[in-house]
Amino acid sequence: MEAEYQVDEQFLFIYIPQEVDHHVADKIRRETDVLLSERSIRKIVFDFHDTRFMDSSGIGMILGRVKKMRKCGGSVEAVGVSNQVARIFDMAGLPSVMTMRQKEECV
Amino acid sequence: MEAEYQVDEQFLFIYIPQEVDHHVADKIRRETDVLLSERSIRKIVFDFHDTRFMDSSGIGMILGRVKKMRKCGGSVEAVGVSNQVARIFDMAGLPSVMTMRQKEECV
Amino acid sequence: MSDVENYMKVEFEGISENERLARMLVSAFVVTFNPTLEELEDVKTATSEAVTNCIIHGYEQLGGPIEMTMEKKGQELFLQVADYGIGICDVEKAMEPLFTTKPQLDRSGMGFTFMEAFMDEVKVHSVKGKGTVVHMKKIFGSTCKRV
Amino acid sequence: MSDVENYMKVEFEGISENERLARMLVSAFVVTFNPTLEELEDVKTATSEAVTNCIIHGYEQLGGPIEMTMEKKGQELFLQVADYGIGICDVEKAMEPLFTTKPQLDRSGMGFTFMEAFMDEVKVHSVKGKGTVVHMKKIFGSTCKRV
Ligand SMILES: Nc1ncnc2c1ncn2[C@@H]1O[C@H](COP(=O)(O)OP(=O)(O)O)[C@@H](O)[C@H]1O
Ligand SMILES: Nc1ncnc2c1ncn2[C@@H]1O[C@H](COP(=O)(O)OP(=O)(O)O)[C@@H](O)[C@H]1O
Repeated sequence: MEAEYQVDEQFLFIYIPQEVDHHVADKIRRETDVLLSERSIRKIVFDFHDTRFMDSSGIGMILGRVKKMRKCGGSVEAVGVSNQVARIFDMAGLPSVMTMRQKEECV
Repeated sequence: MEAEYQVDEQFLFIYIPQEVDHHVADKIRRETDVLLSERSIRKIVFDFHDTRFMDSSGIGMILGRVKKMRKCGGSVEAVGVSNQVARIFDMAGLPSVMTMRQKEECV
Repeated sequence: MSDVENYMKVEFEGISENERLARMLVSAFVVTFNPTLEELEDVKTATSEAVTNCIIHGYEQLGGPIEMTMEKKGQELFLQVADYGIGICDVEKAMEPLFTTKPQLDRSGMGFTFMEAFMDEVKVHSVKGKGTVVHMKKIFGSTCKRV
Repeated sequence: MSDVENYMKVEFEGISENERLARMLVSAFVVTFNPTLEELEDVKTATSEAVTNCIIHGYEQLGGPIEMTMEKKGQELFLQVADYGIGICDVEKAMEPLFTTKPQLDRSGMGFTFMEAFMDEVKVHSVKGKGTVVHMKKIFGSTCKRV
């Protein structure tokens, strides 16, 4: 239920847990912003491989990081997005402000 | 969530579902008694391989069948009993009125 | 209520389909205690017994509201299960192992015995014609195990 | 209430830890509808949005009681989520996509939009200084899908 973080050169990889609601999104927001202030990060990669639930609080947290990274010329990407989470991304228009790669799923 | 029944000669095999509470036990009680009235059964084998929850309603249902079978000289056996269910069986003293075989479990 | 960290009050219809619902509710609340599998099973079993009693005995299978209250204080769970049914005349007698007033329904008379075995405290308040409340307490992560 | 087959009323503390609890409660109730995975996700998401709003907006993260009511009538679920918090001045404005009064908390303003997308009906009653009730309805197994 905890996010995990890995910094590799100018990349910050964030492994998102199974469920992202306001409680979880708020924690990721705070932890990420500490890392962003301490290290010189140019790109955040949110890894959604484990995630099967996300609501609008997750959207807000991601959009906030997109804005922040843009200010310093950086960018944000989401990988391993399930169909479930993709439909939330799509409804919020996220694919127009960031790269999103879906998980390969058997239908 | 449904029990399954199989009659083989004078044996009645009852495959007990994952959870046995009053709701489920009552259904098994009714279905079993219909079978007992229609077929000449000498032994009931309750198969608990799938069962991970049982409360005192399950105990009552089994004890009721034990009494019924004894009246006509028949018997009752329980197989595939998990540790979880066995502790309920033991506390109710079931092993003294019927054969109980535990499931092999890795501890 | 100042030392209560979290609580949940639930009311639902006293029908046998909801025995499973009651176990799911208590499981959802109890995960915050980080319970062992055995502790979780203990609380689920005790809940199942208390709720079943409201349905079968309290309301004699005619339905009625069941109230469950859960409170977390540190590692202690306070669980109450209440009905507004027929009540119990002699609580002491009712709590004896194997005692049941509904043998025709294949009741084992082990409900209260299981509640007492699986919880750290069980108290019953009942008023004839008014209803019954079962108060239970469970201490999680306690080192003293029942024998 | 005569055509209500089953119901559940819950009250719990408005803290963010309980957002997950709320989803578990609604899931436990909704299984009796025999929902598709997507229907279950829809209701969980809408519940999460409504409960989060009580916590962040209604009580401004200071806590307070949240009430959820679920009713099953045939294949229809009636779900209500209520708080006794600050209330909403202009409900119509609040329900617009992207509108939020808490941008500093990285809110997306998509909460009501998601509730409307995932449920068949959403109605909001709010009184300034008194609190907010969100009434939602979901029809299970309906053939008409949203576009
Ligand atoms: N909620 C209740 N309302 C009325 N009577 C009750 C209630 N709970 C228990 N009782 C009485 O106490 C007796 C013993 O209960 P219990 O130990 O759970 O065994 P059982 O349910 O198998 O009868 C019941 O048979 C019933 O007479
Ligand atoms: N329960 C509530 N109590 C008070 N205000 C609320 C409540 N729910 C929503 N609101 C108001 O409606 C606005 C829009 O809500 P919503 O669409 O869920 O977006 P968000 O939660 O991202 O702000 C909120 O910013 C808030 O001003």
